Amino acid sequence: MYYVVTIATLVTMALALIRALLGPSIYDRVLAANMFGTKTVLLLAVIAFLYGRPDFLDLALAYALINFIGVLAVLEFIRRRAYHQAAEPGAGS
Amino acid sequence: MAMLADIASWVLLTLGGAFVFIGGLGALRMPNLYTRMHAASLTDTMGAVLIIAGIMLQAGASLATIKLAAILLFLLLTSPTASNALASAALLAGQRPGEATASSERGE
Amino acid sequence: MTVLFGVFLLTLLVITALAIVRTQHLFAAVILTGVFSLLMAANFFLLDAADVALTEAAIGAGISTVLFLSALALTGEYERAGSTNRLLALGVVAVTTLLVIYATFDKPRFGDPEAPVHQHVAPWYLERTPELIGIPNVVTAVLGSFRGYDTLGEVFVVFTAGIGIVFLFGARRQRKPEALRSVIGELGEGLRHYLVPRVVGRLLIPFILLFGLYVQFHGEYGPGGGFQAGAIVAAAFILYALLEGEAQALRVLPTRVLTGLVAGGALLYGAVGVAGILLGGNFLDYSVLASDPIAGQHLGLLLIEAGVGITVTGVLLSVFHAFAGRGHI
Amino acid sequence: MELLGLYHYWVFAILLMIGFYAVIAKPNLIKKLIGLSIFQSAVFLLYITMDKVEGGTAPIIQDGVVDPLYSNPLPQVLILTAIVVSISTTALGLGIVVRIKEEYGSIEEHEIQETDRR
Repeated sequence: MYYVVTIATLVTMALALIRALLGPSIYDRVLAANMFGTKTVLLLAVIAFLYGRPDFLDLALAYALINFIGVLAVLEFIRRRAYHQAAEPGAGS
Repeated sequence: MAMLADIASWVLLTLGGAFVFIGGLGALRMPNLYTRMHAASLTDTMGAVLIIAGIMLQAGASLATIKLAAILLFLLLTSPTASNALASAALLAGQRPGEATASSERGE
Repeated sequence: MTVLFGVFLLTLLVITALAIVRTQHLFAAVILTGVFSLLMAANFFLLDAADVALTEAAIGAGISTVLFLSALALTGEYERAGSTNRLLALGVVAVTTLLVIYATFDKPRFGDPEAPVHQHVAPWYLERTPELIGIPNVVTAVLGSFRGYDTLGEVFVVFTAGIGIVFLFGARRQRKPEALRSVIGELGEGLRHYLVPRVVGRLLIPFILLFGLYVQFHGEYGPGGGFQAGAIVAAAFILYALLEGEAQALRVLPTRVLTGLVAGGALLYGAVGVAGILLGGNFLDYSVLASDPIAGQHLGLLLIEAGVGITVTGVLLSVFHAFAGRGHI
Repeated sequence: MELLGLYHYWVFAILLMIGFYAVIAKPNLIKKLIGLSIFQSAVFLLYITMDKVEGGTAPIIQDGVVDPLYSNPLPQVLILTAIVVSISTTALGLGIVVRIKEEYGSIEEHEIQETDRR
């Protein structure tokens, strides 16, 4: 039964990857990467049970806790870039 | 009783898999960034809730169930936050909702 | 069936790597590197390497993206078109790929229990760990005790890299764009005005720290240990710095403390080794640390893992502050 | 299945060379570092592939399992430390690139060489 979920998650990961490759904007890629992260959490949780080693859920927990830091870093990057562009037009890109 | 839990968990897992897949399809096919974000958030919340609830039924009362509950709680906190942060970033950089996403990258 | 999952994930890995190299937008390349790291971790997990997967997760999920983005903020987002001698490079790469693939035909098949790598030392480690070290996680036992010298070396490499960054960025930056002066206050305040990330982030920081400590001290029984815990704790402080601004984070953990952590962890590791000599054993022999050899091993492992965790946290945070402080203050 | 027995090693070879291509052909220094980290990941993959034993499980000893089969812990130890070392050394490389940008005003290989020739 876990196989159905695993396959659905893997296919969704592939779809997210296609979105990450297509873009078109950088935010689509970040969105896809973030979605990919959540799918990885689900995949790791399911596979821990598929392997019969539920004590390995720590891994999924780690991703669930810290995977969003990357997106916050993107927001901070964009925010700082906006200030730079306001301060010195034409620079920064 | 055990069989009932099994059937319930199968239903939850299958439904979760379906939600995840539909969300992924939406994230690929929707016309612009904000609608794609909407589709992706579906997989992050509904899909995750269903799948993890399904596994929890399989795990029964054990440490694993508590860990799964923690994973679910943190996922439900972090992924909408990430979506919010991403939407803020896109808006700040001048992506307007309601129009097809223009490439903000040079040379592609 | 799980082998097929692995094959699928590996194929995605190759596609991602190709896309990373092809794109000229370095920002996009960094985001795709995040996807690459997720795929790597999933593959490691499928290949039974839970500890390695946890390390990749701890490093790849937040820290490496943050570091690359800070570097991009200081250098520029785009690479120039055109490469040097593209055809020659492609030729060299194609020939070498074929050579390496040709060489793989001599390798034992995937998962073959008769492979030479499984015949030497590894069975001994698996067999003797319960009786000599008395902990379930063989990876931690090999890391901390059987191959303690190795790990000491690795800790000093991490330490040296941290010192190197601090020296590189030690020189004060003179040129500061005049126009930026007026907004420096707002620039340095992080995501303070973004309510949702701030509230949720502040809520999660204690849990991330708690999880870090769990990984640190549960490393003898499940996947985890000093390397992973150090990265997770560093991620918590980096999250704080993103939310509240870098200056505020430096008020919580000043540079002096960070330098102390970098040196202190490595020193603690070395000191445990020296203590072994003083108590009449060999360098990094923990059996003599307590009256009972197994209790001694436990104590030694606990201390050296703590040393590793402290150094890794210190180095990663020093590096982050070096980059973040370079651009905007 | 026999055909898939070497797939992991082929992926290793291809990843290795994708990383290598980025290092030798791309003039941008950050791109070179990204290529280098792909190269490193390929090596990690090679080691971890070797540790797998058919039907085995992760080398964390379980109580009450009859005749357990564990994968090889040794490659995992080597790679576990190597991952943390790789992020530290990559950070050092990024630091050097940032300093180059500050001194030369560019991180493109030929522009740096141009500046040096002057």
